[in-house]
Amino acid sequence: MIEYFVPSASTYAGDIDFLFDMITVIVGFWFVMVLAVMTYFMVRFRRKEGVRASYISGDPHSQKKWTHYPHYSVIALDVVIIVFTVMVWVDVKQTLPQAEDKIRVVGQQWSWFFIHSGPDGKLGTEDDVSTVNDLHVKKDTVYHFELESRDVLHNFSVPAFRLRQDTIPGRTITGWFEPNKTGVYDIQCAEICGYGHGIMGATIVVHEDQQSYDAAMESIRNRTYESDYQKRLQKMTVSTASNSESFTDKLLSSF
Amino acid sequence: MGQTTVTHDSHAAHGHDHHEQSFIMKYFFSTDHKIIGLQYMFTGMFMAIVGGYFAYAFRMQLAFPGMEVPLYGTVGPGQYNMLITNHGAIMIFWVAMPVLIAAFGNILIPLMIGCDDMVFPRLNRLSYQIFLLSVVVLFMSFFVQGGGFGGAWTSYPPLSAVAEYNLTDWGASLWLIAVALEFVAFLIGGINFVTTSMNARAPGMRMTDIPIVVWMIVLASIMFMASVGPLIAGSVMLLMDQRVGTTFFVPSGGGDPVLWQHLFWFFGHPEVYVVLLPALGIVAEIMTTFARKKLFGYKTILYTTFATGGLAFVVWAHHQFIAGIDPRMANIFLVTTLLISIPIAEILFSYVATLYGGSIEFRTPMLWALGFLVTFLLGGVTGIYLGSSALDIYFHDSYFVIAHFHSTFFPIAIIGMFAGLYHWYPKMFGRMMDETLGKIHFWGTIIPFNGIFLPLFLVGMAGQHRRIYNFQHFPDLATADLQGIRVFATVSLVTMLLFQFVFAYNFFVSMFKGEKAPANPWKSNTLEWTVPSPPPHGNFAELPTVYRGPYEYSVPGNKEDYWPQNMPDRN
Amino acid sequence: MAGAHAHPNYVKIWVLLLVLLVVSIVGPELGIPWLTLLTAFGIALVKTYYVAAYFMHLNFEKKYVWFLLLISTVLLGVFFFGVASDIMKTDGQNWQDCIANNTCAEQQRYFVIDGDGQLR
Amino acid sequence: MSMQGPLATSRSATGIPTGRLGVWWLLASEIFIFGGLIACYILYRLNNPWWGGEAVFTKVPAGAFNTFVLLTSSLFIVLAHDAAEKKDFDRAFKFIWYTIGGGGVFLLVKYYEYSSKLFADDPELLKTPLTNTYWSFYYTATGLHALHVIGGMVIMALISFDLRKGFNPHRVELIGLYWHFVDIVWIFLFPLLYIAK
Repeated sequence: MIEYFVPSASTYAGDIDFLFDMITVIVGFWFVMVLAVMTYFMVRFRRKEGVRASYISGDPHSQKKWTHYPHYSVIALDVVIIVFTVMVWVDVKQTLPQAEDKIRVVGQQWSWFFIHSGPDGKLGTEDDVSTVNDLHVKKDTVYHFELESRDVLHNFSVPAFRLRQDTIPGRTITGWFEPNKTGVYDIQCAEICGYGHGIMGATIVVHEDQQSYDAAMESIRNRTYESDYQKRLQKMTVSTASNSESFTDKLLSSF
Repeated sequence: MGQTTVTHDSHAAHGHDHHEQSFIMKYFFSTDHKIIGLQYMFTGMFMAIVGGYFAYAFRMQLAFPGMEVPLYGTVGPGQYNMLITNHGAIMIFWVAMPVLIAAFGNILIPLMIGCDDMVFPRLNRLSYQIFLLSVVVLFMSFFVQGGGFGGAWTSYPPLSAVAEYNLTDWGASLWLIAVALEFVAFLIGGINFVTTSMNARAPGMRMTDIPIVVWMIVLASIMFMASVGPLIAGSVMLLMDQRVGTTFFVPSGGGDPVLWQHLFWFFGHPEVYVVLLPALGIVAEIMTTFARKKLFGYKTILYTTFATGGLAFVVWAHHQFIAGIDPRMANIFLVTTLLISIPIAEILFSYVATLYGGSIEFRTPMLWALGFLVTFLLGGVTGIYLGSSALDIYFHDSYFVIAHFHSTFFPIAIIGMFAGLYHWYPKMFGRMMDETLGKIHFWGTIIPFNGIFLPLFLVGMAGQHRRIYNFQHFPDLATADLQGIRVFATVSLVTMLLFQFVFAYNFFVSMFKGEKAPANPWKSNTLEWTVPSPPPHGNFAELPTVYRGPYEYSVPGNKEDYWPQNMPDRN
Repeated sequence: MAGAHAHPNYVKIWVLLLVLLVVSIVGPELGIPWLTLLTAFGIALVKTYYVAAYFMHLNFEKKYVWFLLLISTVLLGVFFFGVASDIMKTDGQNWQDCIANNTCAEQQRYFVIDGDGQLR
Repeated sequence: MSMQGPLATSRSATGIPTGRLGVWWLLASEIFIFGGLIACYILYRLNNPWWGGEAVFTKVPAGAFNTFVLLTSSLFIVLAHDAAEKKDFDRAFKFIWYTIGGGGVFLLVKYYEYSSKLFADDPELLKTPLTNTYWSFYYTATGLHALHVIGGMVIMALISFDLRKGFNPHRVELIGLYWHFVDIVWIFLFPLLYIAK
C-alpha cells in the first residue's frame, strides 16, 4: 500500500511494503472483528424494560474460552509477524551484500555532506567527490554507506528506498542499499537536530547508467554543477505556493 | 475488632479539629485527599488547555505555513520546536499523570477501599506542592533568554546537553529541572498510593475485592517507581552536562548519547502503561456499572495486567530500532514487543466480553468508556506495525508514529479523563452534569479526533516525518494533496478544541446549578457510592466492612440489580 | 510498634562488618585481579547482607520486603544487560565507536576539547 | 493543623506498620536511582579500562575511614532504635546525635577529599568534574550520596527533640532504615570508585 504514496526505488523496498500489507490484513481482520462483535453486543444487549442482565463471572473455563481462543490465535499471528519481520530485518540491517560502490554520509547542523568514492570505489582517497545536499548514485549498484555525524543526532532517511538510520556522533554506522529505479528523491533528516531541523533536506539522484553518473561527477569536479536540490526547491516553492493556496481556498469555501 | 473502636474515637476528634478552617487553609493547604485530588485535577486541566493551545498553534503553522496564527503570532522554527517539545511533555507529564493517577488516585483510593484519608496526608500535600513547583519552573523555562527548550520531549543529547547545539541554554535546564521535580512529586505520591491500598483496606476486603481501578492505579504507581529511578539519575547526569560541562552524554568527551536513549526509554515505555492502566481501570468501573454486569474474568484481567506490567520493562528498545543500537538486539526487542500484545489483547477481549448479556444503558460516562475501547483498539493495532522492527525502518519518526501514539494516548489521557470525570462528577461536586451537553461533547470530541489522526496515518505512509515546521524544504512532501490532508487535520483539531467549550460550560454551570446528586446516582456497588455526595471530611460516618467483590451486579435472587460491597444482607 | 522479635547483638555484627572492611581493603592491595573482584565486590555484597538482615531487621520483616528489594535489583539487572550490548562495547554489528577506535573520518577535527573541557 | 493523623495510618492489613512500609517503598525507589547511576558507571567503566589509572588518584584511606564512620553510625542509629523501643528516650536521643556526628565526620572527610582534588596546585593531582568522565562520575555519585547524608542528618536532628519528649518513637526506626540504606550505597560506591583500579 505504501507504494501508492511513495515510489519504491530500492531492492528491499518491496519487502517492507509486503510486510506492511501483511500486517494490515492481519490486524485489519482483528480490528474489524472486535468492532463487529462490540457493535453487535451494544445493539443486542441494550437496556430494555424488564430485561435483567445475566450474571456471568467469566471464571469457569466454559466461559473463559471465549476470550482464550481468540487470544491463542493472536499468539499464532504474532509468530507469523515475527518470522517475516526477522527475515526482512536481517536482510536490510544485519547482512551486507558485496559492495559495488561506497559513499559516506555525514550529518551536520543543518545540512548533509556526501562523499562519493570516485572511480576507484574507495573512500578516503584523492579522487573522492564531495557534495552538500546532493547525493548521486547509479541504478542497480549495491552501495555501502558509512554514516557519521559532526554534532548531534541526525537521521538519514530516504523514504523512496525505505531506508532510515540514525547518525550518531562518535559512531560510524554502516548499511547498504541498491537503487532499482531512476529518479530524483527526497532525503530527510528524521531526528530532531535543533533549530534548523525543518530545513535539513537533501536530494538523491539515481542515474540510469554509468555515463550520466560520470557526467554529474565531472560537473561537480569542474564546479559547473547546478545543485539538483536547489533546482527542485525553487521549482517547488513556486508550484506549491499556488497549489496549496487554491486547494486551501477550495477546502475552506466548502465548509 | 479492637482496632475499630479506637479508630472511631480518633475519628471524632479528627473531624472536630477541622471545623474552623479558613478558605485558604481548606482549599490550598488541605491535607484532605479529596481536596488534593481536585487540586491535581484542576492543575492538570489547566495544563491541558496550555498543551491544547500549543497544539493549535503548531497545527495552524503546518496547515498554513508562515501565516500569523490568531491568538499566537508567527511560528518560526525555534518556536515550532519549543511548541512540539512542550506539547508532548505537558500532555504526558502534566496532564495524563496528574489527572489519571494523582487526581483519580487521590479521590478514589481512600473512598474505594473504605478509609478516611491517605495514610500519609502531609506527604500527599507535599507531593502536590512539588508538582505545582514543577509547573512554575516549566513556565519559567518558556520565558528565559533563548526561549523554551526545543529538543523534543525525549530530549536526546548531545542536542539537549550542549547549549551551542540547542540554542536554549537555560530553557533546556529549567525544562529538565521541571521534569525531574515532577518525577519526585509522583514518586512521593506513588508511595502514598501503594502504602494506602496495601495497608489501609477496610476490614473484610480481600485482594480480589479491591476495585480494578485501585489495582490499576497502584500497579501504575509501582511501575512508575521502578522505571523512573534510572532516569532521575540520568537527569542529574544530563543536568551536569548542561550546567557544569561534563560529558556523560557528549561523545567528544568520551560519553555516549545512546545511553540516554536507553535511560529515557527504560522509563518512557513503562510510562505508557503507567498512564494506560488507570484509564483501563476507570473504563472497567464504568462498563460494569452501565452494563449491569460482573466484570468478565476479574482474576484473568488482574493476572494479565501483572504480565503487561512485567513485560513493559523489557520492550523499551523498540523505540530505538534504528537509533543506532546493535541490530541483533532489535530482534530480541521485536519478540518482547509483540509478546506484550498478548496480555493487552486478552484484557480488551475480556472488556468486550463484559458487554455480553448486559443491560447496556448509554449514559454519557458509558459513551466515553466505549469510545475509549474503540479508539484504543485502533491505537493498539497500529502499534503492531511499529513493533515490527523491519517496518519501523520506514515508519520511525514519521507521522504514522504520531497518529499511532495519539490513538493510544488520546483515549488514555483525554477520553479516560472525561469518562472518569463524567462518572464521578456527582461524587466530587455533589451535582449531576447535563446529559445532553455531555453527549454533544462526546460526539464533538470523538469525531473530530478521528478527523485529525486518521489522515495523519496517510501522510505518515507517504513518508512525512515529524518535527518539521514547514514542509517546503522537502519537495516530495510539499505536494498539494498532502497539504490538503494537513489542512483537514488542522480544521478537525480546531473543531475539536471548540467543542471543549461545551464541556467547560457544562462543568462549571453544573457545579453550581446542576441537579443535586443522590449518594448513588448510578446504582453502583463500590464503597464511594455509599457516602453522601460530596463526601464529608473523613468520608465515612461509620467505617465500612466489606462482604464481597465490587462487581456483583444482577445477581440472581436479589431484588435489586446491584449489591453494594458493604451490605451484609441480600439487596 | 513491632518489637516482638529477638534482637541480634548489634555490636557483634558491627565488629564483623569492620573485619570485612579490612579484608576488602587489603585484598585488592595484593594485585591479583580475581582476588580484587572477589574481595572488593563479593565482600560488598556480604556487608550489604549483614547490614540489611540485622541492622535493617530484614530477617525479622515480612518475607515480601525481601521480595520487593530483590525485584528491584532484578529489574536493574534487566536494564544493565539490555543496555550493555550497546554501551559496554566499542563495536558491534555494522557499527563501531569511531572515537574510541580512532577511526572517525569526518568527525575528529570537530571534536577538540580545550583545557577546561569545553567543546571547541 | 491537627497532629492527629487519619485513622487510615493506624491500619495494617499487611502486618507491617504503615510508616515502615512506606519507607521500604521509598528505599525500593532509591535503589533504582542509585542503581541506575551505578549501572551507568559500570557500563562506562567496562568500556574504558584506562579509568583504573584514574582511580589511583582517589584517597583509599580516606574512603576506608569514611566506610568505617558510616558503619559505626549505622550501629549508633540501630542502638538508638533499640533504646527507643525500650522507652529509654534520653539514651535514644544521645545515640541519634552520635549518628549525626558520624554523618558530620563523614562530610568533613568528603570536604577534605574534594578540596584536595579541586584546588590542587599540582596539575597532576588537579581533578575536577571536567577532567574526564571518570571524575564526572566520581563527583556526581559521591555528591548525590553526600546530599542523602545531609538529608538524613537534618531529618534526624528534627525528630530527635520530639523523641526526647517521647513523641513518635517509631520514627527512629524509619530514619534508621534510611540511614542504613545510605550506608549500603556507600558500601558499593567505595569499591567501585576507590578500590577497583
